Formats: sequence, C-alpha cells, structure tokens
Amino acid sequence: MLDAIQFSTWAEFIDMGGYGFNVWSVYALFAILVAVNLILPWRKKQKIVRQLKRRMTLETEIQSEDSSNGD
Amino acid sequence: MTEKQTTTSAAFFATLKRDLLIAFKKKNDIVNPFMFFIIVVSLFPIGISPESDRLTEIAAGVIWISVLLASMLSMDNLYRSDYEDGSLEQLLLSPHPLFFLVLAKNISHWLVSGLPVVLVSPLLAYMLALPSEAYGTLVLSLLLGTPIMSLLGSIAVALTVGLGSRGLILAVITLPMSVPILIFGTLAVQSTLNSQSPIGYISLMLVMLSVSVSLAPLASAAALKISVN
Amino acid sequence: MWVWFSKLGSPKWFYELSGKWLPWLIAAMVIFMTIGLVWGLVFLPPDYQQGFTSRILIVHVAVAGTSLAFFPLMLVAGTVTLVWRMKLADMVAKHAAILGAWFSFITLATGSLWGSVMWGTWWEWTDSRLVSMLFQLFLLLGVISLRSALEDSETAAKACALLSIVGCINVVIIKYSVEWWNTLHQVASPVSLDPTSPNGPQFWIATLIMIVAVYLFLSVSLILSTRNEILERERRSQWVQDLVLKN
Amino acid sequence: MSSAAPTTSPNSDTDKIMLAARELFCARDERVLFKNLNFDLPQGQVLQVQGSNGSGKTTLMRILCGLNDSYEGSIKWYGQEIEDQAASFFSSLLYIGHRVGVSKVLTPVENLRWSCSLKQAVSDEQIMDALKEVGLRGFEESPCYTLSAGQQQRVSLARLIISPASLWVLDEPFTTLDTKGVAMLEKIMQRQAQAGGAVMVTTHHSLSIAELTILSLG
Repeated sequence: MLDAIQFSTWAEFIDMGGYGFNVWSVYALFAILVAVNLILPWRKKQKIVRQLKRRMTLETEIQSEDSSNGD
Repeated sequence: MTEKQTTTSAAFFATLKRDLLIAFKKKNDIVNPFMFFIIVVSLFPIGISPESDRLTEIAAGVIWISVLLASMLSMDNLYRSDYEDGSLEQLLLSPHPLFFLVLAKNISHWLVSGLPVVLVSPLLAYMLALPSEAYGTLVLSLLLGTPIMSLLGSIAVALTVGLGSRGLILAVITLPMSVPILIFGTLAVQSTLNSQSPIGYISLMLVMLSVSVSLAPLASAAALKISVN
Repeated sequence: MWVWFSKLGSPKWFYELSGKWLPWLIAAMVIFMTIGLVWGLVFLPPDYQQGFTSRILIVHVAVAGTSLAFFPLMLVAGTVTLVWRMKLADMVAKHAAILGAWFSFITLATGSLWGSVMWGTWWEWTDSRLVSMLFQLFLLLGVISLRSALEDSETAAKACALLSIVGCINVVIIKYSVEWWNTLHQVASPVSLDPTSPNGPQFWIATLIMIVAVYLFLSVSLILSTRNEILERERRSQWVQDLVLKN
Repeated sequence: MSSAAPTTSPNSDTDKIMLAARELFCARDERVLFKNLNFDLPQGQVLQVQGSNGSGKTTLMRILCGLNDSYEGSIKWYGQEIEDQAASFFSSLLYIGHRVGVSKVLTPVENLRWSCSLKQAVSDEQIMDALKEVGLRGFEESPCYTLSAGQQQRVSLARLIISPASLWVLDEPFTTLDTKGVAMLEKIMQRQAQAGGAVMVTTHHSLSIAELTILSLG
C-alpha cells in the first residue's frame, strides 16, 4: 500500500512535479465548491429555524395578551 | 370549420395590420434600431483599425453582432405597451389560437425592425471593405437569421413583460441563445469569401428558421400567459 | 400511481423522506470523496503524457461531467412545474440553477488551470467544451436573474420553468454548433491534447469514484437547499411549526 | 377572508345557468383571498361583485376569464369544463379590465377594428354607430392619447355594443365615467340582461338595474 504513494517527501508532494500551483488550485477550488454549497444551506437552515421560533413566541405572546385584555 | 378558419386568419391579419400601423405611427420603432445598427457598425473601424485588410476580416462578424444587438434592443417594446394598456389581455382572451396571433406580432416586428437593417447591410458591408461577392450571402443569411432572433427574443420579452424595470435582463437571457445563429451566419459569409459554397449553412439556417417558426410562438404564448397571470 | 405522484409533490412528505435519507447520503459522500481525493492526490501515478497534471483531471472531469446534468434536471423540473404544477419541482429547480452555475464556473476554472499547463494558455476558444460550458453558465445566470427579477413566486416559478426548457434545447444546439464551428477553425489550434486522453485504468477508476462523489455531493447540497426552501415557503403550516418547536 | 353565501335569485327555475362557480379558493402569497366561494350566473342576470379593497374582486374576475389560473375549485360554462370548449367560451366572453385595452397611439376606430376582430368580423359602420352611442362622435379619428381617461373608457365600452358576446365581465367600468356615462352603461347592461345575456361587474356604485343580484366578498 505504502509503495503506491507517489512521493517520498512533503516538498515533493507540494510541488506535484512542478505543477503544484495548478494542481493545488484545482483542489482548493473544488474544496470551495463543496464547502460553500454545504455550509451555506446548513447555516441558512439554522437561521430559518431561529426566525420561525422567534416569530412563533412573538405570536403566542400577542395571543395571550389579547386574551387577557379581552377578559 | 371553414368559418372558424377564416376568422383565425382574419384575426391574424388584423393583428399584423394593427402592429404595423402602431409602428408607422410611432416611427421610433422603425428608425431607432436602424440608426443603432449603423452607428454601432461605424464605431468598429474607429476602435480597431481603418486598414481595409483588417476590416475585411472582421466585417461579417461585426455586422452580425451589431444586427443581434439592434434586434435585441428593439425587442423591448414588442409586448410592453400592449401589456401596459391592456391590449395584451384582449389578445389572450381571443378564441383563436394564440400561436397565430403571437406569430403575427413577431412578423410585424421583424418587418419593422429586422428587415430595414438587413436591407441596409450591403452598404455597411461596403464600408467595412467586405468583398462584393459576399454581399449576397450576407443578406441571405441575415434574412434567415434575423427572424430567428425575433422569434427567440419574443420568448424572453414575453417572460419579462411584467417587470417594472428590466434593465439588461433581456440581453442576459437572449444573447446566449443567439450563438448558433451567429456561428452559422458568419460561417456562411466566410465560406463565400473562401470561394466555397455557403449552401450548407444557408440550408441549416433555413431548418433553424422553420423550427423556430413552428415552436417559438408556442413558447411565447405560454410565456405571455404566465406573465399576465 | 397518482397517489404516489401527489405524495411526491407534497413538501412535507419530501421533507420527512429526505430527512431519513440525508445521513446515509452524507456518509456515502464523505467516503467516496475521501477515497477519490486521497487516491487522486497521493496514490495516482503520474500520466506518461501529462505527469502530475492528470491529478487536476480527476476533479475537473468529475465536476464537468456532473455539470452537464443540470439542464436535463431543470428540464424535467420545469416540465413538472408547468404540467402538474408541483411546487416541489420548482423549489428543486430554483437551487439547481444556482448550484449549476457554481458547477459550471468551477468547471471553467479547473479547465483553464489544466489548460494553462497543457496548452500553455488559460483560455482557448478552439476547445469547444470550454466555450459551450461558458454559454451554459450564461444561460443559467439568465434563469437565476429572471427569478430574482420576478416578485410573484408563482409567476417566477412558471417563467423560470419555461426558460429552463427553452434553455435546455438551446444548450444542446449551442454545444453542437460550437463543436462544428471549431472543426472549421483548426488552422492554428494548440489544442492537441485532449483532457480525456490519459488512459491508465487507475486514472479512470479514480475519476469514476470522484464522479460518484460529486453526484452525491450534488444531491446532498440540493436536498439541503430544497429543505430550507420548504421550511420557508411552508412556514405557516402546522407541521413546520410543530417541527420547529420540537427542535 | 370570509366565505360568501350562494346568491342565486329565487325565481331562477327556468333560467339557464351560464356560469357556475363551486368551492373557489384563491390565495395570493399565502394570504387567502376567498374560499368556499359558490355562485351561479344565469342568463338574464347582472351580478354585482362587492367587497372592500383587496378582497379579491379583480382576481375573481380574472380567474373567471381564464387570465389567472392560480385557484382551486371548479368553474363551469353551461355545465361543462371551460377547457373542453375554450373556443366557444372565449367567443362568448367580453372582458374589460382596469387596463381598458385601448392603444393610445391608435384612433378609436383603429382600436375597435382590431379588438373586435379578435372575436368576430366587424364592419366600419358598426364601429361608427357604436362610437356614436357611447358619445364619442367627432372623436372617431383622433388618436387616443388626445382623449381623456373617461373617453378612453368609452372606447372600450363601445365594444359592448358591437360584440354579440353573451357574457360580459367588467372590472370597475364606472370609475372614470361621468354621470351621463354611468347612466349609459347601466342602460347597456340592462339591455344585455334583457336580451338573455349575463353581466358580471365589480363596482362600488349602487346600480339601478332590475336584474341585479349581489355577491359579496369579504
């Protein structure tokens, strides 16, 4: 298994046979694609849930005020 | 059956006549795309080079792109005023197939804004030093290409007719769609310049035109119904 | 059949079902992506022609291949929206357009990073794949801007559905016409190397794994966004409120 | 918000029901405009739709015309689905909305020539007579941008006189009309009802028409 590793030093790994910039940029872009499109929806969901909760507590407060005023 | 048929054609011609009448009364709809086309084409030699050799090389592309821009900009008013004054609702409530009424509007729009541009194109081709043997192909390709542009643009205009301020959205939607026409139109001219027969490209454009004539008005009609909803 | 179909259209049903599937999809995505990336970066032997740049291709080919799926997806979603008026289809279509634009952009960027090594140029008009991907990106941006311009959500849904259908037909025509255009302009083409030219079996297996990983990622991201859209659009319904209270 | 009760006239035993709406429901952007809305429109009746601003009057009118399809429920035309007989429905329908469908660039005659020929053949004499009846004599050949809003409204009303359509759907046709114009329109509507046609109209006026029934929305 370890024989199959194509690099013997870290520097070689970073260098990628002289094309380090291009190879790593591509992997970075891919990482951005994946991260952004998973993290954004995930954070948005939290935001939506938070807003919904706030609105619902507001509504129940208004309702309870209304009913106490009505009595 | 025959009775309905005649009224559909009557409605078709009534719509065609009405739109032509409006265009001739407004005049701007005819003059502006035409002027725009001439001005844009005249800017290229100033921006690139006055040498006729270089101009010859770009002539077909410049004319074609300017035609695309002119036809796109002139599209904006295709359904706009009808939408604002309520005529569009009347059009949608007609018992006749909307396909033909939309087609009538597209034809009238092309006659008014597309055809004049095509007719003046040899003059501009001369100014851009395009060899005269290519004039015929240029005009023919434009004659086939501009109606396709009108028909495709009509879909985008119909989709955006309800928008208050449209800005450049029409361009963003329509221009990418015009790529195939641009390719075949300019290739036809180029092949004439290389003394090859442009017949292949011309017949391909003919196919594209007939497909657009039979499908695009359907999409435009559906788009109008969506926008007026 | 109809019961199933109308169930499929129900946002609540989709929300519950996708909630069950999501952990599995995410797990599969992580596994495939880890295998693909580690293989690609560490184990893949250099290609005899392209050296280590073949590592770029594992990612590029996977993303490019997947981004071809967006217009067909939007074609289906658009048809369903227009014919059966299924709201769920529109929610998927909305986020498919955005994700599709992302994919197209990354395809172009990774493609030019590869091209800059192999062709010696960042942008090459003689490569028909890049050109037609560029126009696919433009068409997707058109759909996105149309949606953001239209205020009424129902009008926006139908209008974007129609534009997606027209756009899908157009993408196909553009693709073939650009290819043709290229074959006629090969006077001084530096594009002698094809991005799909490496032919070691290792390369293709790694690419295949990445393609599966990217498709899984696409589904996960699309499902997450669609679920958000469901919560937003159905925020007044009882089941959403119950769900929020449980959280 | 509230539902309206069916308001069929009590003596509708032999009248043919032209338009029947059942269980109409319409929500716009999550706001319910109306639900459980039922009504019949028999021949020979003028149905006035009333309701406060934003109660969905215009939406209802557009739904009935088929301009708006975001609703649930059924609308039947002589007992059949409208889609099954679209051509006959649309040739019997005449709709005048807020936007009256009059192009400002054209003259009244040119406008009517087009808008009437969308439904049926029309002669210039008919158009001239109709324009005379709506009080636009002398304005036949002036472009519509020189006319006042009320006069433009009258141009569109001339279509009512020319058209043989049996169902009129008029959305706020009185707003820009003067007293004379209101009386004229009431007369035309009454004539339509007496001839066996039907009218649906939204307005806040109290109409003096014998064949009137009222449908209240919210």
